[in-house]
Amino acid sequence: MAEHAWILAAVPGLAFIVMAATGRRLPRQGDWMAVLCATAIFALFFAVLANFLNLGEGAWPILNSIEWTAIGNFELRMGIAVDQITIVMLGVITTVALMVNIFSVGYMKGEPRYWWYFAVLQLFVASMLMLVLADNLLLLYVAWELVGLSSFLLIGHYWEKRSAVEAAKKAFITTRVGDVGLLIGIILFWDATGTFNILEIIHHVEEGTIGDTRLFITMMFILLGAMGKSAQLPFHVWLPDAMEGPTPVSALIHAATMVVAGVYLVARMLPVFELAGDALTVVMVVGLLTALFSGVIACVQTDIKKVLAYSTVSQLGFMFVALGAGYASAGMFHLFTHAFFKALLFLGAGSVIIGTHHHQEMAQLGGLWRKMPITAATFLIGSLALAGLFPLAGFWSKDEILHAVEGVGMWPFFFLAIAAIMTAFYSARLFIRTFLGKPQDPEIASHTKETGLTMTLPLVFLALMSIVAGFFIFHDFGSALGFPGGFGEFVFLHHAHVFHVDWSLVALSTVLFVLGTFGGAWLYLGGRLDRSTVLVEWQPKVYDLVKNKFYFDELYQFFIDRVVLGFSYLVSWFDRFAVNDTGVDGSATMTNYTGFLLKHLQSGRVPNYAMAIAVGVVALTLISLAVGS
Amino acid sequence: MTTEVLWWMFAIAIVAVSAGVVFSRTVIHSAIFLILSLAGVGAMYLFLTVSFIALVQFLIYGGAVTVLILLALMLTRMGVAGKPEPTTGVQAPFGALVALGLMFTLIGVAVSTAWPGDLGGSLPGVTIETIGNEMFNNYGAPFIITAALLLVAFIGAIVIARQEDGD
Amino acid sequence: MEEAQGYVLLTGLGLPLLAALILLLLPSSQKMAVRYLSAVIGAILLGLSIYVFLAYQASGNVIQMELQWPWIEHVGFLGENGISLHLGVDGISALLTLLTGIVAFAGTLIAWKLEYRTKDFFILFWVLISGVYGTFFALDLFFFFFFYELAVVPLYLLIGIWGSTRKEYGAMKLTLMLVGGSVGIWIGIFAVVHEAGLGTFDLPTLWEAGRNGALSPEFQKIIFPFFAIGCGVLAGLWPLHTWSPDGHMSAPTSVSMVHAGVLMKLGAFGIIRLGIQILPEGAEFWMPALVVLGTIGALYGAIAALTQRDFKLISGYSSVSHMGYVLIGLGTLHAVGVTGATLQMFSHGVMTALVFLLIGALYDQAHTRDLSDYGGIAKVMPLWVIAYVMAGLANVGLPGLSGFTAEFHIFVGAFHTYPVFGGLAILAAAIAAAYMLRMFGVVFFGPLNPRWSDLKDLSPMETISAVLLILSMLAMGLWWSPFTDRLENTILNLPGVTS
Amino acid sequence: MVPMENYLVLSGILFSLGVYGVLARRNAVLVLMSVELMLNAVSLNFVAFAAYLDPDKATGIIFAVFVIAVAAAEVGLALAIVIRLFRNRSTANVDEAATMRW
Repeated sequence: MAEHAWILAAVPGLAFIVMAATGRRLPRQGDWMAVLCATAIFALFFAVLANFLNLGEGAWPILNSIEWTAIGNFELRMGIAVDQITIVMLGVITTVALMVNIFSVGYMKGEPRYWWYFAVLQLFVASMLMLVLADNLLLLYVAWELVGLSSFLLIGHYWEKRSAVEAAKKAFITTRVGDVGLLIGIILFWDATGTFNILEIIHHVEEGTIGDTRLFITMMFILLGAMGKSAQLPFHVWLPDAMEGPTPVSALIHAATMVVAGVYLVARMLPVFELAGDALTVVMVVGLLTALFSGVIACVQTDIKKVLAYSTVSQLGFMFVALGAGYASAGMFHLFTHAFFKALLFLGAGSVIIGTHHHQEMAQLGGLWRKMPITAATFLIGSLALAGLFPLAGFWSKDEILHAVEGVGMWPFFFLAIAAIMTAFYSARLFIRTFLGKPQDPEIASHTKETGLTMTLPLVFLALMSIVAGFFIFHDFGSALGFPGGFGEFVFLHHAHVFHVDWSLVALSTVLFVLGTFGGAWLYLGGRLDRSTVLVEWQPKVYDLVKNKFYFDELYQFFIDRVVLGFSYLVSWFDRFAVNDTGVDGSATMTNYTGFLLKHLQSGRVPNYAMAIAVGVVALTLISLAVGS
Repeated sequence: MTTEVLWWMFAIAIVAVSAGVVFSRTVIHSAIFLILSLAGVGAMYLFLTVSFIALVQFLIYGGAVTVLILLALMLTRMGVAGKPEPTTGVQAPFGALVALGLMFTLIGVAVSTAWPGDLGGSLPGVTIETIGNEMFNNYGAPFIITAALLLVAFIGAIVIARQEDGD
Repeated sequence: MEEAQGYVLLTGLGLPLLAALILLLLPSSQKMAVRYLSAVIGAILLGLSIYVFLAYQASGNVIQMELQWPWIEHVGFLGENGISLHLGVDGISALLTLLTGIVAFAGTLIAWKLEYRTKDFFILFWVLISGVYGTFFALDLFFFFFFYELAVVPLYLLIGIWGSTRKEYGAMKLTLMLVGGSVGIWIGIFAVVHEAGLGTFDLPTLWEAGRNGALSPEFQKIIFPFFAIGCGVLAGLWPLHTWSPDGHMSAPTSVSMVHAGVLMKLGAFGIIRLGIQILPEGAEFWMPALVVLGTIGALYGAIAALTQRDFKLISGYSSVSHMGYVLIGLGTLHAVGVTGATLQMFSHGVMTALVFLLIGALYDQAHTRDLSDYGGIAKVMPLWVIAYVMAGLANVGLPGLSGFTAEFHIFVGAFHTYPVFGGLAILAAAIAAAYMLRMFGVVFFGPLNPRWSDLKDLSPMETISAVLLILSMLAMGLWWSPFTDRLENTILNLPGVTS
Repeated sequence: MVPMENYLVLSGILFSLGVYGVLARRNAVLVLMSVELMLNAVSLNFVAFAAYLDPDKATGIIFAVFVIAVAAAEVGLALAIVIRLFRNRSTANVDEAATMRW
C-alpha cells in the first residue's frame, strides 16, 4: 500500500474534477462527496501507515516512480517517496482535512458557490498530498504552485468583496516571488547534479559534487521559496490578509498544512542545508526574527483571526528556528502539534464567527463562554496548548525546540524564550477578551448561540488531539502504537534520540508560560482595558509602530506604487514614445518627408525627364570611358 | 577626290539644315529643314553605296513622314505663325550644355577609338536581293513583329486621334 | 505509405486554397453557406493536423511524409536542380501543424458571427492559413518564402477592412514591418543559394551544406542576422515588436487569434529553419545576442503590461514577453531549451488565441476594452471568466497548464548556458503573475458594475472553440511526453544543439 | 575615300543637335522632328559601320530598315498624341502638359 500512496492524492484530485464539473447539480451541492472523500483518504492514510510500519525501517524510504519524459540526457522521472517525514505530513493533512471538511458543512451553509468551495478544497488536499509525496523537486514545485492556486481561489472565495480579491492577489504574488527563488534553486540543482530527485540530490551533495559557494547560493534560493510559502519575514505580509477567506480555509491552509510546506521543504532538504556553509544560520535568524516580530504584532491585534494569523507566523518561526538548529525532529514535531491546536483555534474562531453572526472583533465580543460553552472549552484547550501549558501538545514541542536551541547559544535561546512568553501572553489575551468578562456589545451577545454538531464535533476531536499529540514524543507511547519509538526516534536527521524529560527545562517553560499568561490575565481579566490603555498611552509611538505591523505593508505598497509601477510607466512611455513614435513611426515619417521633398523632382514636364535621361546617358558614358581606360 | 569634296559639301549642308531644324523660330521652316536634312542623310547612304536604304530614306522619310508632320502642323494650326511666345523652354541653356557634352563625347569616342581595318566604305556585295534574303530568312521573326507593331501603332493612332462625341 | 502521407501535406496547403477558390465563386449573399463551408474545411484541417501530429513517428527519421515534385530546373541562375515543391515535416513542424489546425478551426468558429463581407473575409482567411501550412511543410527555400509571404500579406486586408481601433495605422505598420523583415530574408536566401553553389533551393541539401563547410563561417556570421532579424520581426523580437500591440489592438478577433497564435510562430520557426539549420556557425556566433534581446523582450513586455489599461494591449505586451522566452530558448542552443522554445510556441499559440477569443467575445458586447470600465463580471459571465482565468494562469506559468511545461524547459536550458538571463526570465514570469492577477481583480471580481448586468456569456460556437483551446493547454500541461518525444529526435539533430 | 570617322562624327553632331532639340524646344511637333534627327543619326551610324567593318553582311542595313519602320510607327502614334493634346488643352507645348505628377 505504501508504494501506492499516490492514491491518497488521486482520490481528492478525482473528487475535484467530478465536483467542479457536476457539483452545482448534485444533491446538497456535493458536500457529502467532499466529506466522503476526506474520510476515505483519512482511512487510506492508516492503511498506508500500517503498511509503512510493517515494512520496517530497512525498507524506508519507499519509492515508486515512472519515467515521464526524456530529451537527450535530460531525463525526468515522476514518483513518490514515502519516508517518516512524509508519514507525519500525511497524518496531519488527512486528519485536519477531514475535520475541516466536516466543519465546513456547517460553516459554509447558505454561502454562495457552496459546491465550488468544496471542490477547490479537494483540489487543495490533492495538491498538498502530492507535495509531501513527491520524490523529486519538480513534482514538488508543481504541487507547490497548485496549493498556491487553491489558496488563491479560496482566499478569494468571496470575490464580490474587494478586500478578498486584493488579499488573494497579495497572497499569490508574494508567495510567487518566493517561488521564483525555489524554481531557480531547483534548476540550479539540476544543473549541478543532473537530477531532480531529492534523494539523489542529497547523495550528490554528500559526495561533494557541488562547490561550496554554489551550494550556498542554491540553498538560499530554495530557502526563499520556503520563506514565501511559510510566511517568514519579510514575506509574512500575505498571511494575515489571507484571513479574508472562509475560516475553515484558514484553519486548513493557513495554519495546519500549506504554510508549513516551507518547513517541510527545509526539513526535507536539511541534510543539504547542513552542508551548505552558513545556510542553517540563515534559517535560524529568519525564524527568530519572524517569531519575535510577529509575536509582538499578535499582541496588539484586535481581530480574532488576525491574532491567530500572526500567531501562526510566529509559530512557523519557531519551527524554522528548530530546523536552523539542525533538529529535524523538533521542527517536525512542532509542526505536528501546532497543526492540531492551531486548526482547533481557527475552527473555534470560525465557530465564534458563526455563533455571533459574523463578528470577529474582540472589542465587540467578550463573555461568550456562557453562550458557547463547547466552543469556549475547546478554545481554551487550544489556547493553553499554544501557550505551552504542561502537559498539553504545545508544551512538549516547544520544549523540544528550546532544547534544540540550547546547544546553539545564549542569544537565540533568550530571544526564543521571549517569543514564548509573548505566545502565552497573546493566547491569554485572545481567550480572555473573547470568552471571559462581560459582553461588550449586548446586541451581539443576545443573538449569540452555540453552533451545531458538524462544527462542534471537529472542535472536540481536535481538542483531544491537542492534548494527546504531545505524547508522541515518548518512547513508550510511540512503540505502543507500533512506531519504532517516540517522535524523535521516528523522525530524525542523523541519529534517533530517545526523549527524556528534562525537568529543569520543564520548569523554565512553565515559568515562561506563567509569565505570559499572568501578564495577559493581569491586563485583561474581568473585561477591563484600563491597564492596557495606560500602557498604550505610556508609549504611543511604540504602540503605533506595532499596531501598524512595523509598517511592512506601507513599505511594500510604497515600493510597488513608486518603484515597480513607476518603472512600468517608464517602460510603457519608452515603448510608446521612444520605440514606437520615434523609432517606428519616426522612420515612417522620415520616409514620408523624403518623399515629400523628392516628389518635386517629378515635375510632370516631359522635357525635364528627357533632360534627366540625357544627363544620365552622358554621365554613364563618361563613367564607363573613365573606368574602361 | 571629287567624291570627297562632294561628301564634305553634303556633310556641311546636312549639319547646317539640321541646325536649322532645331534652331529656326517657325515650325514650318523647321519642317522644311527636316526634309532637307533627311534627304541629305539619304545622299550619305548613296555615298556608302547602299542605294536601297537611300531609296527607302527618300520615300518613307522624305515623303511619308514629313507629309505626316506637315499634316499634324496644319491640324494643330501651329503652322500659323505670329504668336510671340518663346520657342525654347526654360531649360534650353542646360539642354545646350548637355547636347554639347554629348557631342564632344561622341566625337571623342569616334575619333579616339582604334577601329579595326578600313575595308573601303562600300557594300558591293549587298544588293537588294541579299537584303531580301536576309530579311525573310534570318530576320523573319523581327520582321513579323515589326509588322504587328506598325499595325498596332496605326490602329492606336486612329483611336487616339479620333474625334469622340464627347469632345 | 510515405508517399501517401506526402499527399496529406499537399492537401493541408491545397485545401484552404481550394476553399478560397470555391468561396470566390459563391455569391456573397450566401453567408450561411460560406460559414458552413468554412467550418467544414476548418474541421477537416483540424483532423488532418491531428493526423500529421500523431502519425509523425517519434522514433523514425527526422523528416517524414516527404513529397518532392520538381518545378523549375536547369534555368540559368536558379541552378541545376532549381526549385522543387518539396514537402515534409519534422518534429517541430508537426507540433506547429497541430497548433495551426487547432487555432484555425477555433478562429473559423469565432468568425461565425461576422456579418460584414463574410465571404471576402473567409477567402483571405483561407489564403492565410494555406500560407501557414505551406511554411511549416516547405522543404524548399523558395516555397518557404513564398508561403511565408502568402501568410503575411492577407493580414493587411484582414486588419484594414475588418479591424477596429486605428485599423489603418495598425495594418499599415504591421505589414510594413513584416515585409521589411521579408526583404532581409529574401536577401539571405539568395546569398545562401549563391554561396552554396549547389544550384538548388532544396532545404535539406542546404542544411548539409551549412554543416559540412560549404558555407564558410564568415559568410554564416554575416548572413545570420538577415534571417534572425527578418524572421525576428514576425516573432516579436525586441525592439522590433511594436507592431504587435497596435496590430493586435486593431485586428478583428479571429485574425488576432490566428496572428498571435500561429503567425508569430512562423517567425521563430523561420529562425530555426533558416538560421539555425542552414547557418549553424552563424547561429552559434549570434545566439548570445538573441538571448539578450529575448530576455529584454521578456522583461520589457511583462513590465510594460503592468500598467496597461487596455485588454488587448496587455495581451500584446504579454505576447512580446512570451515570444521573448521563445527566443531565449532558441538562443540557448541546448536541447532542453530549444525543446522548451518549441513547446512555448505551441503553448503561447493556444493560450493567446484563447485570450483574444475571450476579449473579442466581451468587446463585441461591451465595446470597451478599458479595464477600469469593468468590475465583477464573473457574476454574469462565469464561463468566460473561467476560460480567461485558465488562459491567464497558463500565461503565468502555473503547473498543470502548458505555459509551465514550456517555460520550465526554457529555464532549464537557459540556466545551463546563460544562468543570469535564466534568472531574469524567471523574474519576468513572476511579473506576469502580477499583471494577470491585477487584471483578474479589476475586471472579473469585486462588486459587479451594474452597467454590465446584461452581458451574455459565451455563445455555443465560442464555447466549443474555448474548450478546444483549453484542452490543448491541459494536454501539454499534464502529460507532455507525447510532445517532447516527437521533438526529441528533431532537436537533437539540429546542428549546434548540445544536450 | 572618306574615312569612317567622318561618318561617325557627322552622326554624332546630328544626334547631339537632335538631343538639343528634344531638350530645348517647347513645341511638341518640333520635339518629334528632333527625335527623327536622332533616329537618322543612328541609322547612319549603323550603315556606316556595316560598310566599313563588315561589308559582306547586310546586318547593318537590316537594322536601318527596322529603324525606319519603327520611326514611321512612332511618328504616326506621336502625332496622334499631339493632336489629342492640342484638342484637349489647346496647346502643343510640351511643358504645359504637366498633369502627370504628384
